[in-house]
Amino acid sequence: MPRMTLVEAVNHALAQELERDRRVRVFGEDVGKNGGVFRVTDGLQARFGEDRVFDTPLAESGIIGTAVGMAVYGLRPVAEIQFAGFTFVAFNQIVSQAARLRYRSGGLLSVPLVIRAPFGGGVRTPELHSDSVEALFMHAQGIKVVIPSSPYDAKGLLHAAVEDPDPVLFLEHMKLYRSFRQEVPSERYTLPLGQAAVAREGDAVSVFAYGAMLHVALQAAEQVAQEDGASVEVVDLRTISPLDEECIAQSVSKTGRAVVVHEAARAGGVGAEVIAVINERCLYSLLKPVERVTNPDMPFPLPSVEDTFLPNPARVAAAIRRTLEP
Amino acid sequence: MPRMTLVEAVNHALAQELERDRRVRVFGEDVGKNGGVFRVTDGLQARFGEDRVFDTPLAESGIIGTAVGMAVYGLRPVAEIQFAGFTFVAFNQIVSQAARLRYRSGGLLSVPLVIRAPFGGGVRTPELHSDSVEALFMHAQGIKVVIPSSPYDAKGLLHAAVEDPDPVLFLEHMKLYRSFRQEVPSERYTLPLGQAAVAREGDAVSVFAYGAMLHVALQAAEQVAQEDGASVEVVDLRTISPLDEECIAQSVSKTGRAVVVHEAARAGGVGAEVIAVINERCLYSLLKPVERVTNPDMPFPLPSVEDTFLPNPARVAAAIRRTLEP
Amino acid sequence: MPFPLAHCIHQVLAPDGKLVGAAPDLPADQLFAMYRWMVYGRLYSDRMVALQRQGRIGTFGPLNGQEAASVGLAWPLQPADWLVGSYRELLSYMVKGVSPLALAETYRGYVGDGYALDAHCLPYQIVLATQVLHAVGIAMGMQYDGKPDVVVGVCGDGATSEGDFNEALNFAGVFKAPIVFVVQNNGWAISVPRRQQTAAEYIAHRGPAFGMPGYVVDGNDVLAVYQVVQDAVARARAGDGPTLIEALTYRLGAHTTADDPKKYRLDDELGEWTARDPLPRFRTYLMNQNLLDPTADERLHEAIAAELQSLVETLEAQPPQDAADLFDLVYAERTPQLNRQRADLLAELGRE
Amino acid sequence: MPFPLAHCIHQVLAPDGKLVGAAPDLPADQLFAMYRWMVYGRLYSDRMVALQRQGRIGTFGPLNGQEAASVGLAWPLQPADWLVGSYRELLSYMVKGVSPLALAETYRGYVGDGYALDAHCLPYQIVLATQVLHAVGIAMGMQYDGKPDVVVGVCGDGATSEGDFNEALNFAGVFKAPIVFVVQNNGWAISVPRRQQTAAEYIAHRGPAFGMPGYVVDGNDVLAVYQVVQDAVARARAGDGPTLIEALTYRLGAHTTADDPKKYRLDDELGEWTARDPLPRFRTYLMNQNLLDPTADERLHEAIAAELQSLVETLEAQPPQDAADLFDLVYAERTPQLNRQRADLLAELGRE
Ligand SMILES: Cc1ncc(C[n+]2csc(CCOP(=O)(O)OP(=O)(O)O)c2C)c(N)n1
Ligand SMILES: Cc1ncc(C[n+]2csc(CCOP(=O)(O)OP(=O)(O)O)c2C)c(N)n1
Ligand SMILES: [Mg+2]
Ligand SMILES: [Mg+2]
Repeated sequence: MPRMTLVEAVNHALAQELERDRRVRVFGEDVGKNGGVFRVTDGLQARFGEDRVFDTPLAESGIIGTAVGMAVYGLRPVAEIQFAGFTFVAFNQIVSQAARLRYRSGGLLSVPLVIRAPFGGGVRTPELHSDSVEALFMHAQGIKVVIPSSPYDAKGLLHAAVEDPDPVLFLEHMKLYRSFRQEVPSERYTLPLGQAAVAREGDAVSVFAYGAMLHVALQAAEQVAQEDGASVEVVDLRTISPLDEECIAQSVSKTGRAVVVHEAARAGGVGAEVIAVINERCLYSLLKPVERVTNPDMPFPLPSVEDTFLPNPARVAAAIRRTLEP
Repeated sequence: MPRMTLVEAVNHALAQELERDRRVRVFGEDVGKNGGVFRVTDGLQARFGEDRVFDTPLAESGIIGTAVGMAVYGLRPVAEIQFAGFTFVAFNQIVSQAARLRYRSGGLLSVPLVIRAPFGGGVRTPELHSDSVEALFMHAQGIKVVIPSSPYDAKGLLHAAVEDPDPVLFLEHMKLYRSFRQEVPSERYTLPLGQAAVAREGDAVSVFAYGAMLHVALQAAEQVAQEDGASVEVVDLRTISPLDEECIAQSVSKTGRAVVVHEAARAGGVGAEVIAVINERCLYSLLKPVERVTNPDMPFPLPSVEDTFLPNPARVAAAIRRTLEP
Repeated sequence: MPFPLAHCIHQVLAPDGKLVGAAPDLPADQLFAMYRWMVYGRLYSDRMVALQRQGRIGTFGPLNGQEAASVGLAWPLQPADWLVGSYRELLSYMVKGVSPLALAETYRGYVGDGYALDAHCLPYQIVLATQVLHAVGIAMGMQYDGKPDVVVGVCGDGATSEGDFNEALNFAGVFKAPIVFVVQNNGWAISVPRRQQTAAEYIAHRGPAFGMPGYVVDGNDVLAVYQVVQDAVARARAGDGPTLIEALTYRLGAHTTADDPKKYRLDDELGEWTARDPLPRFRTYLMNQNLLDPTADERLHEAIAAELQSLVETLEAQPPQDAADLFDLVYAERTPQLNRQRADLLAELGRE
Repeated sequence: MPFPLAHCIHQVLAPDGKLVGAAPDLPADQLFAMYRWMVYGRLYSDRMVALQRQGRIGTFGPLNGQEAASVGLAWPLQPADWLVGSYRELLSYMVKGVSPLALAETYRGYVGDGYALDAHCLPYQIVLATQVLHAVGIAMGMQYDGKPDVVVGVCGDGATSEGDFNEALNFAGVFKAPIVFVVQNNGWAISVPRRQQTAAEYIAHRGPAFGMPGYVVDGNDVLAVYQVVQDAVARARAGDGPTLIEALTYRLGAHTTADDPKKYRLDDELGEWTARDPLPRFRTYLMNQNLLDPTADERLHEAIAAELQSLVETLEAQPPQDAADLFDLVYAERTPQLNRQRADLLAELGRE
């Protein structure tokens, strides 16, 4: 099996979708000849032509608005927004238009659109490039939000996203683009949207994370396991909307303790919803307050102090230990 | 003391601000001669002139973007977005620009901007007019979110919002615009942003609500009090961001039971954050899962079935009773 | 500029119905059908306003005064073509094939049961100007499929101030998409007059600025609108790219049933435009051409009134919208969350 | 159209430095100061790129090739005027009075400690085109205060495709705001060439379409840019409203240090534009006018290099950004949440 980075896995999946289905078109700013500012779409235009893979004018609302039209018409657009923070320029087109057209048309129209966008900290981008936006789109209804934490998941989830009849926001963590390789099948396979995955089994405490934070959580889990002998479960949420409530509830019912990790600000973040799910589904199993390890309630930190603010293994380990206190 | 509707209270507050401070300018779509589609700005242009109160071209990003410029320049813009759902067209200007300029400028610039927008269900508007958007702006950082539930609060909070050095999203519930009158002092007074208010004292269960839902919660509380003899506390959150965590924690520490009511969809809503606050601050006092009474995870309901979906006193009462079960 | 703006305002019929340009080559039955739709639009709108007054439907935006523009812009379209507009385009939607009953249902607050799909329209848009981008996307889809089909994308004068309108023009220009943009410039965006909407003399100037021709047409002249849109549609079909057309018209009624134009509009202006009402203008023309006489006109009005009466009866005889259905409109498949929330609601309604 | 587009591309100096138009009436010391800033911009940019290569600062977008446009557009501005632009306007910002050190600090990832305020600039913008609306708002503020001040709002050719750019033009036109829009058309938006950005021949055509004059100027000719901006500034100051100016220039370097233009750009084009480099052009002119000689030029380069050396030393001698400070930048007063979160962080860092 080939070993791929996340960039390669996404590139590979896009190529397979373009090959498999004439209706698939990949477009956005700089995705053509340049192959994307992270090279995610490298080589695709040369291989599939300018009709299938093309650059648009520099206008995010225009990208999503025309993509909605193409999707309604019967195509399977895969649009790139160059950085997730720029989805805000297209917020109305995503939240009120793409996500709602099924509802607005009484169920007859659908918008099978995938919006890909890089996000995430740890790579010292200029301001506004690293922001986590997933919680905003979790609160919007009619769109799914997917965040892979590995090349293998990225490929399987992206294939599923393209196949999905509803709009999917597919967020790719920049830190993970090239940080490691993994065996990824060349064949097309799908991983179901809406399902979390237990990344590490344990029975003393559940840690919920996604994207690059999954790896931070795993490191913290390993550390606590080694140093304290505690058995830590780590759950990769993978799909942020709709959340896999069943998996969350099962894990916490077993462990009775939980930590949620994300890079986004705390107030109104995904962590809050995970806590609400725990509250609703297994409060009586909960032995200690759920810990949130997140950015403070402020914009994404400036590059020079990113490392101080981003959740790191030590901070997550400390939170795990707090939940383990008697 | 004059008795005012919420519309009159807001109109009165705007007039006083215009009178008091030359830097205040009121603008938006149809706020001039027409006096706003809800007559909130009625008479202000005639009284203060077209320089102070004026119509803009039909472009929400333009309204907020130019307002940011005016605020930086030293004015105190009060911009109206005709319906809160249309803030999405200006999402980038609100969330990445207005809310962040203090941060981006190292604290030297500020954006004393008030964005007023009507929202809320129960008045059978066309689609996309009634949506609750507060949770999205709660997750954004650097902007405050205020929702008054009464004419008295509306005036005091609006004066405070105009005075505030940071951007404030001031959401006015359409159902409350003319639903009741209240004695409102003619003099200018401010109510502090960031503080919730106990609207009804009780010690058996805490109900958290805001806007029109405050009144639904109060009715439900009365009903449960009368029928079950339970002492229900109702808290008006008033400011959604930053939440008054202290007040939430105090109330639940006392009652041990809680219900949150809002019109917005459940996933990632304000209810989730309230639950997270309870989890963090007083989990050990909590005797039963916090109940969320909200819209299902779908767009705001069509007018013909609004009544079926909007939280009503019976539904809130049922939730209160579930928390009171032993 | 490569595309000069046609400086004159294209006109075929003077306000008094006299021919002042070359009439399009349309057979009598089509001319009559055009007229029938214009009358239908007027009576439909009046009926809806009356229903709203009685609390039988929700807020409604009258169409009166814009019938010529709406009928003229929809007329050149074939079934496979698409038409995308706002709440003010109900009449052009009907001409394109959308059921008047289905449109009325949306004003009763029902799910708009796919009303627009067969006719190749999108649900009429509420968030101004956003639909014009969807229209461009559809046109890009047709182009990709190598189809000779076209899209007409419509919005109001106010909507042209939105970023999306301009992004749409720009995308269409860059991709040479087979689309015709029609701006229904009815002089007002609620209470804001056209001159406060933009400092340009004509909105059509935006065409050349984005690399496409721009035309101004008398929007109360159904034949003129038909001609200029028909030409633009032909160009788009031939692969010659997009066109922007500004139709000068007037909203004779209120913005919506919730609006009171007396707050902002002078009677003079209304009087002026009433004199340019598209209906009498076209009626006089048809009568001058012996294609219509007062008796036939009366019969037409009666027939439409009867049609509308039965439409309203059907509308009101319908069972109420089932709230449970809404849970199936969020995603293709209900999420576990929606399943649970649906079950809760049904239980509460005693319908488990 | 009321405002015809100036069809010719305004030019004062030919690429070889020969005078082909009427030179502006600027004293020798000002001409020399312009040249000094152009050299400063080039050397500053080169130094920053070098620092980035060594990992000493973050991603940087070189300014090379656009020095004439940047200096020319900033030159007409008075201290009370505002200048608002993107990451590509560092040089015009410096001309306007922003400290080169403060700008460099932002590339080290520090809080941009109010660098822009004294000079009346906004923090350089990252979200393309959004700043142009802020610029219009500032101009509307000046107008409201009855001040004779003006704003110059700058963005790139790519940014003109954003809705915000068009909304900004439209607002400025409607309110007759005292603003001059300058589009630095450097031919590319990262890898997307100008012709794929819009189908219009010139972006300046957008001016008349929004009710203001539009001009095209040779952006590598500092005197021509100065003149056309100066004229527009004078009009704005006099209350005659906004102007759109398109400066034709070229980005000689990569989009940023993270970009490789070889992926998308032909060497030919780069060669052509290198021949039009604004620096030698102006240098030749000054030498022809006996305002500069090779020795003075060499001394100038050395002086600037020394200045930059000490700037870098100061930059790197600074204490690291204190994370705790960031908590005070969200609101005027820390919220209780931020207080708690700050205390937690300090405790964790052992700094209680
Ligand atoms: C994005 C957005 N902003 C504001 C509104 C509220 N609104 C509804 S209609 C209208 C005026 C529209 O004017 P115009 O585009 O000229 O269309 P007309 O109603 O005249 O046909 C406004 C401001 C809206 N629906 N969408
Ligand atoms: C809204 C937005 N979309 C995308 C980007 C990413 N991006 C940064 S620079 C750039 C190209 C800008 O081109 P142009 O406006 O011509 O300016 P130039 O860099 O050539 O000076 C892009 C796409 C961004 N910063 N903001
Ligand atoms: Mg209009
Ligand atoms: Mg450029």
